[in-house]
Formats: sequence, C-alpha cells, structure tokens
Amino acid sequence: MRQYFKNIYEAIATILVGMGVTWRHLFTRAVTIQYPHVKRTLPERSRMQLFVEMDDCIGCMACERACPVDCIEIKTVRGGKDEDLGQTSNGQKKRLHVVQFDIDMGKCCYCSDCVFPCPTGAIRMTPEYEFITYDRSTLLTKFATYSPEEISELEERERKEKEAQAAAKAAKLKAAEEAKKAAAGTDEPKSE
Amino acid sequence: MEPLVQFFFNLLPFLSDWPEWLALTVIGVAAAIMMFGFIAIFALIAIWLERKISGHMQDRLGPMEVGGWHGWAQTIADTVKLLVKEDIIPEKADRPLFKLAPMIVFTAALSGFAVLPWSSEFIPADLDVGLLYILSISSFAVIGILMGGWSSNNKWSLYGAMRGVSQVVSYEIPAALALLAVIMSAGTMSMRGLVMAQSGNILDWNVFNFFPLTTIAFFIYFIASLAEVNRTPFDLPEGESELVGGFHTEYSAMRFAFFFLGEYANMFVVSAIAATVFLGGWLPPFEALGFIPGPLWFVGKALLLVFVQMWLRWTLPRLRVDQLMYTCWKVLTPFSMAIILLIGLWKVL
Amino acid sequence: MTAQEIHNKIQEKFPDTIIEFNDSVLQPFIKLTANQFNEVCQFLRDTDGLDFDALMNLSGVDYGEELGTVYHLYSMQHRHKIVLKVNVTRENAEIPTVADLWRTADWHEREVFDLYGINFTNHPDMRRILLPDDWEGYPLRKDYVQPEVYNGITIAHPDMKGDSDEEK
Amino acid sequence: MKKSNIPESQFELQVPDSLKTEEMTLSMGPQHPSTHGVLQVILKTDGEIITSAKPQIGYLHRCFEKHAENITWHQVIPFTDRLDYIASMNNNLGYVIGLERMMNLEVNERAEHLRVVVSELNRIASHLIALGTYGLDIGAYTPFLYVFRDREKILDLFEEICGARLLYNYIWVGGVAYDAPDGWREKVLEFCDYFDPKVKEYNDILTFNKIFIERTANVGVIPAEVGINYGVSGPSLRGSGVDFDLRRDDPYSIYDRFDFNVITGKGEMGTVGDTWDRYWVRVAEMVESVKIIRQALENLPEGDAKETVPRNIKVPAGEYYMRTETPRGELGFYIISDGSKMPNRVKVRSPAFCNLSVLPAVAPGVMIADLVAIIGSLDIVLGEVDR
Repeated sequence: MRQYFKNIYEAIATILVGMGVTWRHLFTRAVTIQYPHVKRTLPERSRMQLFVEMDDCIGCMACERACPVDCIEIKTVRGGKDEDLGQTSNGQKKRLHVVQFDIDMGKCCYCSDCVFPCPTGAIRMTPEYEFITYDRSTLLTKFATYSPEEISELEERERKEKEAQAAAKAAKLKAAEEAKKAAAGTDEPKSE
Repeated sequence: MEPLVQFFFNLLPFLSDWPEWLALTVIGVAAAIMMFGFIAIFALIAIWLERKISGHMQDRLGPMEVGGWHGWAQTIADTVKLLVKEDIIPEKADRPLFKLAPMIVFTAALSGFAVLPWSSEFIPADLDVGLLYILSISSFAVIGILMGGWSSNNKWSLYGAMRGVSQVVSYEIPAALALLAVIMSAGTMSMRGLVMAQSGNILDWNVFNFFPLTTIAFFIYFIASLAEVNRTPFDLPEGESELVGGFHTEYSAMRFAFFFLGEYANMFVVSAIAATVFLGGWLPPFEALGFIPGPLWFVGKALLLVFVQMWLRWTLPRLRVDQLMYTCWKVLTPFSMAIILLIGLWKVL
Repeated sequence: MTAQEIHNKIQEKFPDTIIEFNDSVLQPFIKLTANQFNEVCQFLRDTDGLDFDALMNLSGVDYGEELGTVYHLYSMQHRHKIVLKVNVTRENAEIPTVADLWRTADWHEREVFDLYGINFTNHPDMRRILLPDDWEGYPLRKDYVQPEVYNGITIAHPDMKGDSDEEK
Repeated sequence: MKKSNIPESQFELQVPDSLKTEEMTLSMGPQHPSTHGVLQVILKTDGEIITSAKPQIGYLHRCFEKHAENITWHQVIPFTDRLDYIASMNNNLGYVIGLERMMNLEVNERAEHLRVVVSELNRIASHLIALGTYGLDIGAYTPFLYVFRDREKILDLFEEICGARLLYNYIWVGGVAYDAPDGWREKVLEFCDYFDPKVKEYNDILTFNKIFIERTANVGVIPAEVGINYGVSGPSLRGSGVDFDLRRDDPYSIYDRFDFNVITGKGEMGTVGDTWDRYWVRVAEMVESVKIIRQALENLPEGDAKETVPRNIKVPAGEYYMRTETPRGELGFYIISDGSKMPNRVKVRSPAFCNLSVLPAVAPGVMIADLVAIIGSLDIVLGEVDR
C-alpha cells in the first residue's frame, strides 16, 4: 500500500520536474540558425568540395593513387623538350601537360586522403558546401583547361616524339648490335 | 435549442419573420458551419502552436519560413499539400470501411461541439443531459478508430486500433466518474446549468468548490481525457515508435487530415468540457474582469488546457499497454470513486 | 595462464588433436584438427583454471589452398587469451560447431558460412546471414568471381572502373 | 566441472494457457521507426506479447571486408569510419592501433593524447545519440533534441580539428592527420564545463522520470553469464553488472595513465541487467569520459603530432587481433598481413553484431513496446552490424 502511494507521488513529482525543464526551455534562446538566411562560417579545415589549382599541378598522380574510391582521373602528356610549362607556386618545375583532371564529387568520400600526398598543395578541400545539382553527371568537375584539339595535338606530338625516341633507340640498339656484330665479325677470324 | 434560436433572432431580426422550419434549418446549418469553421481554424492554429511550442521547448524555432512572420501559414500550406496529395487506399483494404472511418472520427468530434456553452447565450443545443451526450458521443470515435485499423488490413494498424479501443473504453470510466463528482454537487447535467452553478468569483468554480476533492477530480478528468484523445503519455494507438503510425498507418492525403483534424477537435472538446465543468466556462475569474466577453474566457480556458496537453506531450515518454490499464483501473478509478463517496458524505453532512 | 600451459593442458587431454603450436608470434596460436574440435572447446570452457567463457572473435580465413577458421578465446575470470585455428580443405569444408558452447559463435559461424562457405556441423540454424539466401558463391574466398547479374539485376555499376583484380 | 550450456531462449512465456490466442507473424522493419536503421525482426506474437523474435540483418551490407582486401593499408581507414558511423574516431583507433602493434611502431606522445581526447569526445557524442534515440523509442521526443544540441558542439570541435563532422579519417597509423589548431584545447575544456550540468538536465527530463523508469526497469534483463556467452560487450555488458572495460582491463593507447571509474549496472530501479541499467551506464560513462578528457588535456604535451606518421605503411607478415572499447563495446579487428601493401584479411568483430544476437534470447515474453525498448538499449548501429 505504501509502495502504491509512493509510486503515485513519484510519478507526479518526476513529471512536474520534467515539465519544469521543458518550461524553462520554452524561454531559452533557440540554438538553431535559419540556414539559407544565416550561414555558419566553417573552419578552414572543413572538408567539403575538392578544388585543384591547375597551375600548381605537376601531374604526379599521387592523389589518384591515394583515393580509396577512385574518384580522380588524371591523364598527362609529356611536355616538349624545350617547352617551358612554368613553375608551381612552391617552385617545382612542371614537366607534364595535365590534359585531364576529373574529380567526380558524386563518388568522393571526403576523406581528404588525396590532399596529403600532393607535393605542391595543388589539390585541397574547400569549405564550399553548396554544390547540389539536379543531375548527378554535373558533379563531375573537370579542372583541366585543355581543349580536345589541343589534347589530340599534344598526344600526337607525344606519340611522334615517342616514335622518334623509339626509332632513335632502335637505331642506337641496331648500331650497337651492328658494332657488336662487327666486333664479333672481326673477332671471329681471330678466334679461329 | 432555445438560447441559440434566441441568439440568432437577436442577431438577425428578419429571421423571425420566416416560417419556423426554414428559420430553424437556416440557423442549424449556420451553426454547424460556424462550428466546422471554428474546428478548421482552431486546428490550423493549434497545429501551428504545437509546432512552435515543441520547437521552443526543444531549443528550436519551429516553422519560420512559410507566410513570413514565424511561419504562420505553415499549416495552411500543409493542408493544401494534403488536399492535393494522392489518396492511397491499400489494395487489400476494406474500401467502404476504410473510407468511412475518418469521417466517423471527425463526426464524433464535431458532434461534441453541439453542447459546448460558448457564452450564456450562444450554445448550439442546451440539452438537459448535455454532459451525458458529450460523454457518449465522444466514445463514438472509438468505432472510427477500430474501423480504420481493421479495414487497413495492416497488422500494425490493427494493433493500434485494438489498443485505441481498449484505452478509450477504459478511460471513459474515470472520466465519467470524475465528472459525476461535479454533477453531484451542481445537481444538473446541462452544460449551461453547470456553468451557472459556478457563478461568482474564482473560488466558486468547481475546481475549488470542494477543495481538494474536486481539484483531484479535475486532475483525474484531465488525465483520463488525455487518454481519450490519444495524447502523450497515452498515445499508444498511434505510438509511432512502436506501431509505425498505429491505426492511421495506411491513411494518406485528406483522409489522414481528417484523422488529424478529429484529433485536434477532440483535444479542444475535452479541454472545453474541463473548462466548462471545472473552470467556470465563460465566467471571468473575478467580477472586475466581466468586461471581457464570455466566449473569450471560455476559449481562453480551453486553450490553456490545450497548451498543457501539448506541454505534456513534449515532456513525457509513453506508457506501456499494461501500465496504461494499471493507471486507469488501479489509480484513477479508485480515486474517483473515493471522491464521489467523500463528496456524497460532504453533501449529506 | 600462458599459452604454453594451455597448450600443455590440451596436449595432455587430447594428444592427437594438436597440429601446430606457435608461441613466437604476437598472439600465440594452437592449430587443431577439426574432428575433436567441439570437445576441445568444451574442455577449454569448462575446466577450472582455463575457464574460457568468452569467444571474442570467430573469423574465416582463406589461406589459398586451405580455408580456415580462427577462434579468439578469452577468459573473463583469469584474463588470459588463446587463439585456436582449424583448417579445412576447400572441397570438404566442415567444422564442428561451437555455437552450443558460446552463443557468440551462432551468428559468427553463419557469417563464415555465408562468406567462406565453411559448413559448421550441428549448427542449429545454418543459413546465410548477411547476403540474400539465394546468393551464389562465397564472396570472401580469394577465387571468388563476382557474378554479373543477381536475379536479373545487373551488379556491375556502369561507373565501375575495372574490377578488383586490376587493382591487384 | 561440467558447466551447462546457455539455452537459446532465456525466458519462459508467462502467459497462462487459457489466455493464449492464435499466433501472429509480424514483420518489424526494415522500415520501422524504432529498429535504428534497416534491421528487420520477424516477430511471432500472441496478442501484444512476443513469443519469438528473429532478427534478419544484412540490409546494409557493404562488403567492408572484401573492400579492405583490395585497397592499401591506409585506404582502409576511411572505410572503417563507415562501420559505426556515429563513433568513427573509435573505429579508426581500433584499426590503427592494431596496425601499429603489428608494425611495432611508437607513437608520438601528443598524438596519443589527441587520440584519447577525440575518442572520448566521440564516445560522449555516441552515447548522447544512444540516449536521445532511446528516449524517442520510449516516446519522449524532447530529450532527443537536447542531446543533439550538445552533440552538435562536439561535432563542431571535430570539424575544427579535422574538417569533417561525421566520417573523420582522423587517426592515422603513427599519429593523427592534423595537429590540434590553436585554441582547440581551451574549447574542449570549455565544452567539458558546459557539459557537466547538462547531464542533470537529461536526468531530470528522462532518466528519473517515473514513466521512463516504469517502461525500462525490469525489462529485457540480460544476466551476466548470458551476456558473456552471447559476446555482449561494452555498456550493454556492464549494464549486467560485469565489471569489464577494455580501456582498463586490456589497455591500449595511453588509457592506463588515466584515472576513471568503470560504471556497472546495479539494478537501482529494478533488476541488474535490465534496460534501465544499460541506459544508466551510458549516462554515467559520459561523465567518466569528461574526466578522461580533462586529464588528457591537462597533460597534453607539446610536439609534432605527425612526427611518427610513416611515409609508407609496411606491415610485416603476421596476424593480430586488436580489440578496443568503442561506445558500443568490444570492436575487434583481426588483421592478417602477408607483407604486401594491402591487407590479406581484415575481419571486423563488430560489437553491435554480437549485442544484437542476444535479442532472440531476451525477447520472448515481453511486449512489443518492450522489444522496442530492448533494441534501443542495446544501442546497435546497423552500419556496424552489417558492415
């Protein structure tokens, strides 16, 4: 019997305590913000959209290798022999044309693993978070500025250079072989 | 119907020249429309209020966008949304019952308004047994809940409906007994008579009349009424964390809105009964405040109780089925019986 | 109790069941034969002084030629650990269940069955647990080839750049 | 001595035969509001009373273990984030410490302290969610918002230190990804001061509410030996009165240097091991976490937190089972390396998986509403159950 009344008393008392808490909160300031009207300033480390400073990219593909979900796709073409591609902001010489640098933000897992291996700090995560679209394909960001003609031109040149190189190499090899043969030829009679 | 007819005749004198049947029909339809309009507007405001109150209690702001000032038009927008939404009826549902259920729930709530005394003049129907009428008509909603839960052909809905029925039927008893305590002291069941019996200042109100007996009766009635309108901590028929949506799981669009409307109308009805029976209806707490019209007092008191209902909802967890029954049969019912006994003794002595 | 002592105790009681005992790795393990495995586990759990009342982990492993199951046991009472290993052939992958001894093993064995195809005999409910019941193959086996369709649904995503083999 | 095996179901159904009705099979989930994600439980009910409950899992299976075999050691870390996505720091920590022990790597002191601080902060954040959603399961809405208000503050701290709010990829092999920014330490201390009085608020509105106690006490009792046998761990096991915490009993990182209490359930409101005890362990554990954070920040050494991060992770061939105490319990990583740059096998012993497996044992005989309370008190994260 005592337990019965104690239960009723406890129920009423604790309900009143709880109501007191909600009553106090009725008059405290809201902690939420009215999002589109008020925006938080995000800390500088915020990992939102990826951004690539193409002037700084040397095309080393470290970020592509580091990405656990393969959302970065890079294609490079070697620069010409005497071509000056400029320097990155930390003074590294660029040797490659980065003709393609695609990041699919739709696949990105925001781990920022690509940011750390970058030797020049070209790729980084920005606090920019409002990039929703109606079409998933628009999430694919292309950072490279080369036009298709330029790319094919560069590729053509690279192919030619390679061919030339290969030809030169072949010629060199051949020459070496011939020299060897010649040496062998001259040696042969001696050994006989 | 006398006071209402008188009220309308005073308001629109030309009505008295019309044939009686026509005048009565016009008055009846007009009163019904007024009530319906009141429910609709009340529901809009109450839902908005509930969101705001819950928001502020939870350190949020609640709706802020639609309509400009504090999102006042949010519920209107939601109503429009519900109106234009597709009305889905499950394939295996019992269609006629499924369609009928929300109407019954709403009708029951609307019928309750017939005897609410807004002021000494404006009372749609001043029945001699007004309180009895309202008690019986409000349990009518149970049929709608059961129909909705059964016809949805969903096991969760069925659970909700069964819980709802057992709950409402059980809680009728403490509610009725608590009201009986007041009826005994006032000696009438007419809503108008009940208010009239409380005239005077705040201490003449029934809630303070046989202090503390009627005060306890008031609390018992209030708790039981929470259960009758399925509000937290007795929202088991809906119990969304257990039963998904309870008896209205399968309802959508306007049919769902009718359940919703019915719920809010019921909230008002039970609060209005409590205000009428215990808190002096349209009477001001002090004579000095008599310049404020009666209906405002009435609605104000009812809204205060509605606010408390909301306040409780955003504070308390939900009971379990057996605990719900325990509260009803082992706590509220014995207490209300004891109160009747004590008031009877008091009266006799 | 050290791993060596535990090993000796098992050796004493079940002389033919120990295949290998390695104390020089980070976590010493005992490799056992499958045939008496349940009895050994019962012994480990119920003997005073051993009291391995908790099965921390049960995992399937694909060693290439053989499949295996690794049991990490722990005693809440004495705070000592031991690792048990049971290897089976790919063709005849059957190990006696320990789900009756440690209920932890119930779901874990189902998981190993699901992903490695090792059958645990006497298990109360040997079904797939993570994958759908009608999935084909055992995905964590190293020679698993991903099917192209499942119930008429193409599995390979059009965006997928090569498959896992290429990355290796 | 022959000890008895634990039966499959713990409780006899308490319904008298005369009241038994036809059984109904009920599918709870995977789209049910209280299954904390995509858990499906096939229930057999007799009226409101459950006669059997069979969890069906796998709806969120993302092949973590298969993935891990095809990516480098380091690339696994972002994937561990996604196991128990509300306590990612603790997941990172478990995997990383496992690797460090295999590599025999000493970690910079400052990094160790930062690790402890973020792990404990994340433990608080995770327990807060457990509290809030538990209130929601029982039917109280408001505490949910209160805990999210406070969790938000922790997430802000995380965002400041590592840039992410949910999936951190912060703890790396040999250290951490970023050193703490200036003023971060003070902000964490400020949070600690802010947080202590908040616990009383949760207690007022939820913990000691009579309705809440009635709903949770004496419900879903897991006796200690049953819990151990089923592999239940973490707060759920401590709720059953087992004084066992890996941070103290199998220490990792630098937890052995801190002074904190291991909270166990004492059955204050009902039976030892009921849902209220499990809930209470979480509440009290948050206070202990604050204590650990304070101690760790007090002794936060200067230095370079990334000093010992290796350029290439070379894991010698071998295997290791590393277990750490996450907010959900014993998270184990069984790592096998063959010396190459990718793991040969990473098996996750998921605490939520084991905790959930006890459900069929305790569910029979309770009501549907109690089942919701039991699932909530086990605090499962389906991302970790299904991996």
